[in-house]
Amino acid sequence: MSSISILKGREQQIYQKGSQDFDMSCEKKSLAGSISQRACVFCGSRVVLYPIADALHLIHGPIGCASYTWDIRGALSSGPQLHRMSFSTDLQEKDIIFGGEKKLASALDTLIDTYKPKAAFVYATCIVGLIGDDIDAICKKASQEKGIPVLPVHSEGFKGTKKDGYKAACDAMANLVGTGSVKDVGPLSINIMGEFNIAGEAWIIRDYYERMGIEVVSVFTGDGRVENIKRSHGAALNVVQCSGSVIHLAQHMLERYGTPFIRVSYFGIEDMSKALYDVAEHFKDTCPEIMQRTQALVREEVKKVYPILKQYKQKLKGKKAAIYVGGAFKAFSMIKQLRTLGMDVVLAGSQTGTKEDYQVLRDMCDDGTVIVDDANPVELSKYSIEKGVSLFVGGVKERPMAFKLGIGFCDHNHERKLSLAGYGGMINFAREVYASVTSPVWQFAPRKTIEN
Amino acid sequence: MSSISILKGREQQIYQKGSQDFDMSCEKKSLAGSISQRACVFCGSRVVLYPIADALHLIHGPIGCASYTWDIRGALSSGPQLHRMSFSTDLQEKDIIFGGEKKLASALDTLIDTYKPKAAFVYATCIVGLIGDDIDAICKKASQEKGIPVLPVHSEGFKGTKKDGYKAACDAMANLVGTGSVKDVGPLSINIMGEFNIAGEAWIIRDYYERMGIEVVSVFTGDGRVENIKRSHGAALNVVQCSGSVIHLAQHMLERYGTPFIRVSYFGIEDMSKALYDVAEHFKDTCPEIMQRTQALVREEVKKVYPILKQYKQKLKGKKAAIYVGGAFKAFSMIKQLRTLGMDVVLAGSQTGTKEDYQVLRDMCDDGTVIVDDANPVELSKYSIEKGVSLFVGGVKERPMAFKLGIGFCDHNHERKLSLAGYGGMINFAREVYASVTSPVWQFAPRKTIEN
Amino acid sequence: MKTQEKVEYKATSNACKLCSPLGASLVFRGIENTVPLLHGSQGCSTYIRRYLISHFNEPVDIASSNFTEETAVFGGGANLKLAIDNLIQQYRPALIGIGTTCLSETIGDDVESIVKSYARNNADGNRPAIVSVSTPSYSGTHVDGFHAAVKATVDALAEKQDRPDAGINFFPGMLSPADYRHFQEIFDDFGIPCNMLPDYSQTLDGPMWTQYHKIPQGGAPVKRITAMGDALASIELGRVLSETKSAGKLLSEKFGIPNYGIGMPIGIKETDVLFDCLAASTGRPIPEKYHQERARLIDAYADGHKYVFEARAVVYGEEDLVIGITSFLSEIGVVPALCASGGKSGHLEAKLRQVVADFDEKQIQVMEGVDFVEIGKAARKVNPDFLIGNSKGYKIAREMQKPLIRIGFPIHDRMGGARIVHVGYRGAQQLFDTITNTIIASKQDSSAVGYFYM
Amino acid sequence: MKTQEKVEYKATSNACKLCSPLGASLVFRGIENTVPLLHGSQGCSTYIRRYLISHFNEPVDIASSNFTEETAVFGGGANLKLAIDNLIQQYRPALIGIGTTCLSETIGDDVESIVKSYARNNADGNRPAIVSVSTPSYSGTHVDGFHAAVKATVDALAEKQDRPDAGINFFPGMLSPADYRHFQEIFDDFGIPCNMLPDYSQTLDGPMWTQYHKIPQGGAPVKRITAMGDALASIELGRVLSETKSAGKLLSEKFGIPNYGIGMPIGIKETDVLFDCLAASTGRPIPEKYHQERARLIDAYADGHKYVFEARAVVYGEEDLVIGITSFLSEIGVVPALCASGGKSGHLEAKLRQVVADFDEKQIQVMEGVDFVEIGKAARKVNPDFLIGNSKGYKIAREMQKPLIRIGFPIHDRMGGARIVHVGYRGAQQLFDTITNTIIASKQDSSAVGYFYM
Repeated sequence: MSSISILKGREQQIYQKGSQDFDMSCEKKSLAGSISQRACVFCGSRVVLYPIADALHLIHGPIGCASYTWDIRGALSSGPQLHRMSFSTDLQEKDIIFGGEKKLASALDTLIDTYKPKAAFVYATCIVGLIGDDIDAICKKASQEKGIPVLPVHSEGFKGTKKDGYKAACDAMANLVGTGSVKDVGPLSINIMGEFNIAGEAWIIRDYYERMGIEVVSVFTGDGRVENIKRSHGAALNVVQCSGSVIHLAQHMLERYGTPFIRVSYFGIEDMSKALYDVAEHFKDTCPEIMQRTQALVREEVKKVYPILKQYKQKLKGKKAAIYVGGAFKAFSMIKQLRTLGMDVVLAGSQTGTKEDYQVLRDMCDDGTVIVDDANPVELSKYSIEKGVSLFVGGVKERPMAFKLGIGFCDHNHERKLSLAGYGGMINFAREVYASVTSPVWQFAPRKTIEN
Repeated sequence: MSSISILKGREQQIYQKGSQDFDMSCEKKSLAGSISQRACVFCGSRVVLYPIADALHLIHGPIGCASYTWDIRGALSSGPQLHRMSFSTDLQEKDIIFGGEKKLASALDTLIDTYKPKAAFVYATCIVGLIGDDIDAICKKASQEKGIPVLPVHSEGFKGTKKDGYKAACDAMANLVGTGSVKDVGPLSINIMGEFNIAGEAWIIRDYYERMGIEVVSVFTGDGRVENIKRSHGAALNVVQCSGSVIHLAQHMLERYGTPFIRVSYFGIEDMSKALYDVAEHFKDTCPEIMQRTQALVREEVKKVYPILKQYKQKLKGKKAAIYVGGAFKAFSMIKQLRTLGMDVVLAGSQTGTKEDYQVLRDMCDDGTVIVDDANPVELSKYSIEKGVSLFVGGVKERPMAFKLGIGFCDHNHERKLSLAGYGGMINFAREVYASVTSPVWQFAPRKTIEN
Repeated sequence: MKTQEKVEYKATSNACKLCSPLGASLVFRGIENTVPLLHGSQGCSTYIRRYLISHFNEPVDIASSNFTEETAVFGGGANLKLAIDNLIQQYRPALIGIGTTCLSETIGDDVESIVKSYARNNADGNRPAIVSVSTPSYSGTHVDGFHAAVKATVDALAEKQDRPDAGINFFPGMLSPADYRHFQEIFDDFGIPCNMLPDYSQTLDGPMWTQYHKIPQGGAPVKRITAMGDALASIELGRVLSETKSAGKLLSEKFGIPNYGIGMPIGIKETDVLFDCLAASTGRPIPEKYHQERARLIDAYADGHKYVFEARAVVYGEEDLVIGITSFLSEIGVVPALCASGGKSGHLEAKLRQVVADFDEKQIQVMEGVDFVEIGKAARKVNPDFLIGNSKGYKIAREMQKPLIRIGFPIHDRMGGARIVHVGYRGAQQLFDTITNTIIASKQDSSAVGYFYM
Repeated sequence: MKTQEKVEYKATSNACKLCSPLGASLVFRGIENTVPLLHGSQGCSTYIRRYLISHFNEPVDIASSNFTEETAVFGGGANLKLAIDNLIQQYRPALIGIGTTCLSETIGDDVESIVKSYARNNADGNRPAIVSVSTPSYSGTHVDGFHAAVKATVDALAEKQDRPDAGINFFPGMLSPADYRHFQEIFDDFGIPCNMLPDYSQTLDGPMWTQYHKIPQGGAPVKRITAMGDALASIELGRVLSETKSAGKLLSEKFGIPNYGIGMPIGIKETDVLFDCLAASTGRPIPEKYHQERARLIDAYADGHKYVFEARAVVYGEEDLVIGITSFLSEIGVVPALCASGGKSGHLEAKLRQVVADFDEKQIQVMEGVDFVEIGKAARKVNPDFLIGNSKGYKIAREMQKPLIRIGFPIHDRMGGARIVHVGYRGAQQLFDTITNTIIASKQDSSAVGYFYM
């Protein structure tokens, strides 16, 4: 593997536990000319707001940004499907010269009349700022004319990283929060935040909390509805998953409405159970019996899944895995999940981890584990081969790399159609890992042939 | 085409109108070594009895005869689908030596218990006679034990031609006729004979007669039911299509029960209308208003189809056609049908025509038309090319020959899934002819390329 | 007593097999300038013609000696001779391939002597060769008729003539015209002459004509069959076949030609065996093109492996085809839950064990000598995701509302049965894509969500 | 007044097009040892990578110059140069293919001068060639980006060197890797060198690896592109393309090389044009193999013609693909009731008239520059039997409960999009079988009777 060199300027974003001092460089912009697996500001906003199913999502810019994001995510809605449409102002050369404002106003007008959404989000893409379109004014005017919230999302692709896109999305939502009536909201109430209802995961989580006797006011933004977001400030607690994406909104709500928040993860038995217990803990004074209910729930669910997981563990024990995900927080859960299956994580990384995230990661990992920030296919493949992994957990962009090298793969990104959260999701995860790691097709991989 | 010679011994089975004295040689067994399009005695019995949907059809012999006839015909049933199963005693070497009687008895026993048919037909195949199985005795015994008619069909393949198979089927049915109660049968009643309900044709014909106020007691054998056959001797008239196949039964019923019969065809507007008028004529004394009802019906139906046929005629006018069918009687109708579409029949023949049939054919045809009996692909292709036909009407065995030569084709045999009888059937026929004759694919036919 | 009889003599209901004269006719259709002739009643050849036509969509002329009642009483010799005379007059064939039927076998016609006596009385340099094979419908299935005809032809024609460059004898078994073309291409790429028997790649999948051809162009040339006695080696496809007295073994015994009895090359593993065998017997390297096809196929396996993993399949058809398909399914991770055949060699399970890893762990059910009613009952119990086999399984697939992937023979409810490539890396690629996409389509169409992004 | 505005400025809903940098990236991916680099923000390359990966199931590395806010203010020169440096360090490419984006175009970066200045300051024999092309997302579609990149590459690299045997320049347009492989095979069989650009037959449909390849093997060699200035002729596929200032025309103007602008060879008629063109430009006969493929295809057309006759189709996708498919559908008797594209050349209807007999009589509806909401509305009105196009039409097909035959790009809901052969007699054979069998399957499955004998 000597032929693979690490780019100058990226050495500090790669760390092998035990071998070096730990001072991870991260939260940097991707290096020009490296093949980052990251996306852009627009992408960040789009993923957060995407699952709001009764809102219109209009992308103001040339066609690409809309085309590439048309119904590619597994975020389900129990009702309206408007979020699965792809709307674009499809700016042309003359719009770049003369401005796209008229086009945007007219598009909004027609689309709102046609689809009758409960709100509209207008995404600014790269060139919108440059050509000087005043989308705030246009949105305001449309809002007044149509009588629904029309919210600008300042997601010009180049103005930061994906994280800035998260923030822009939170800013837009913050304009909705607090505008609805909270008179029916009880004291044992939460918002589920950072949960996008991929393959119906929010429904599963919501069901757990409801069985504990808790009212879920709003899910941000899985199976999202404008009305629920408007009244979400009535909830007593914000339960935040996917720390990066919605933390701004949670902080905003803490400051503005005094709503406290806790951070959780729903992946794996350990973290899922903790997510329930932490909420129970929060409400145990208001509702003394909640802890018992939670214990009963956890016991019941674990009892169902444990024997099945044991079977998979027998097949997977001792195999090595690599993890590369968007947010680092998810990586923590995944390491535990893979350990539940008897597997060792030998490579872990994220696109957007913070220094603290990487510290936690380091503490969790065994000696020898490689930790990477904002990696590229060359680096990921290099360490996967060196470490001899049988499984790579990542997103669509990592998939072909894994397959090329004869490595099993599990899609843990938002394009997946498989529910991985909650207790049942752990079974799905185990089954998915098992299906890929033990498939007989790998016997034909040239790397295997050479090894044998 | 000089390379194609006519087999010695077949010269008398080919006649070109106008060029020779007419003395068609026919009703001969096929010449050894010629590739006849004919089948065997078993085939004749099988096609006639096949559509009786609530009977068990057990083929006594090696597997082939059953395999090749498994659900290949378009005869529909409105209820039971038992006729679409393929049952065989599947005789093995040891059965040839020791006899197949036990196996037959046992198979009958099990099958009748399993499928609870209203009757069973046991078809003797080639070797059954040779190995000495007494199927009459076995059937009789099974009939007594099971309390349903179990009827032997003496259809040993080599013992004659397909026509002998028709007779064997009629003999078997004759044992059913007369065994049911006729007390509910009225005076304005008919049996439809020689109609196999291909693609639901019997339902269409039955509907016409019923609209005329006539009761249809039984259809032989389309959508056939044992119970209806049993009481069919109660009908006042037998209306016989497909002359060859059921004429023996019609004659038997005339002799035994005094039921008169008339011969009809349901193909094409002319013959279809005649089939209705002839029946009306028969009953006009019993029911004076029937003629008027029939006229109204015919007028209504013709009015519906005429404008559509006119459109097809515009596209097909002047094109030449060849016809080769099983029974000659069908050919008469088809010539008229094709004329309705503006087409000229330049080659006509049948597998089983009689001297009288060919006389009629000769009288119908234009000068120059070639008439053939029991022809083979070599002859059929020779004259198709010489005469420059755009359409060949025949059965599955003729289809590849037509297509190889770039000639359109219409399947008028019993494997078709398209209703061609009655007024609506005439539209289907026109559409089918149009689809094949005018398809743009023929532009690529090498014969076309050479001609151009 | 009675119960026992029932078990012993049950009827065959919706057979998963055809009769042996069909197999023999197919082989003779695959020899150049040859007419198949069935010695029996007219129906046999007409039924078989129609059955073959509906699969191949090509003219299939099969002559009949056209028995009558008198023939059955007095013997078929005269009819058979007349048939041969007429065929020669009308077709001028290089070879007439005669198959018997249950009828001629039962009356005890000695076709071989009849043919000999005919030859004696018609000594003439221009007379065609005549090959006869015993194919009574009551013995075995169409596959047995097929192999018997191959062996009889080789026995009658192959000679040791010390020709150089006689190439390799290749007995592909009953596969599609497209398979045969692919084999020819492989041999061409190896640069080694291939004596393939039969070869109906052109005769049953040919072009349109400007005039009717009494015998279609193409087929294994008689002189290449004659030259088989000089070949480097014989390769014979079919793991069950290799248990029989086959053409390859016959040549081995008669002329000492080494015989490789291998499986049908379906999927990577069994195709590797063929290529290794070709490399070994010719001493030549495997052409680069096939390395590339194989490599792309493996890449495709990786891309699609999760869609098919532990999908459950019902496989049915001729035994050797079932073995080949099962080997392929196992290597891609599909569980061949039920493997069934109307054939009854007694070797099916043992041979399946050779090609399936963890045979017992997978709880594979194997059924020999069964019909479609029995297959249907068993299929329901194994809860398959799809069925794979010929068109005749459509009824059970439809009842179970499971997709049927059509392969083999006959394909009577789709176009292009003759164009299916089952063998080689190319065939595996097509099968893999078809299976994967069938599973994806089922999932997509039955999903309430309806993604276009799987 | 307001109504008029609505008509003028409508939103695009579910676009039937992609942006031009995607097309350029695809072209650069089809040049040997080349890295595509998009000059813009990170999202462009990441979105495009993911979109391409989901179709090809192959790694698709596309670099980004990774704009920041400062870049937008001060210009992208420094970033671009840094990106080039980094790419050279990590990839050691023979060529870097730069495409612009809406961002870099809007701020007015002059990529050509930046590249020139970079080259001046980094004069070194081992430096890669750099080609840049203007591909703002707001101008045209992915097809325009594709053709622009081909032309820019040829413009930058092709030279007149008086090489003998320089072969034929071949610009296939946007087709599948399998199509490209088939073209290569045709040229090989003609025995004439083929300078195909792009050629992602291996780079986007390759084997598995023993270690990660930063740049996949394969692609059009740079020296073959350089040699284009000496070729016998250029052949350029696409009837709409032939209306533009294309690479073929450029070579004709620069070096006097005759250019054949023909249609995409889909179906017999358009494939015949390609073969005639190859025969004419090389002076060599059409290889026998293709005569045979063509003949078997015609035979198949005959066998299946009635199933497809006057079936009604909705065709959508890139304009030149739509024209090719429509030509094919017309020659088999299918009525292309609606032909739609997100592209907007202004030539679609005129070009369709060239390939469809009885265009007016068939009442064909042609739509340019439309999105899937508009296509869906129009499709319902023409009452089609099937749709044919990329995966993105699945939603409307599903709503209409009509089968979708997947071709072109992207195929995101089936495996093997890269393996579809659209072109040549072989491609037509596969399309014909697929269409015929789709129609038969619909009929069979919706029938109450359920025959297995169609």
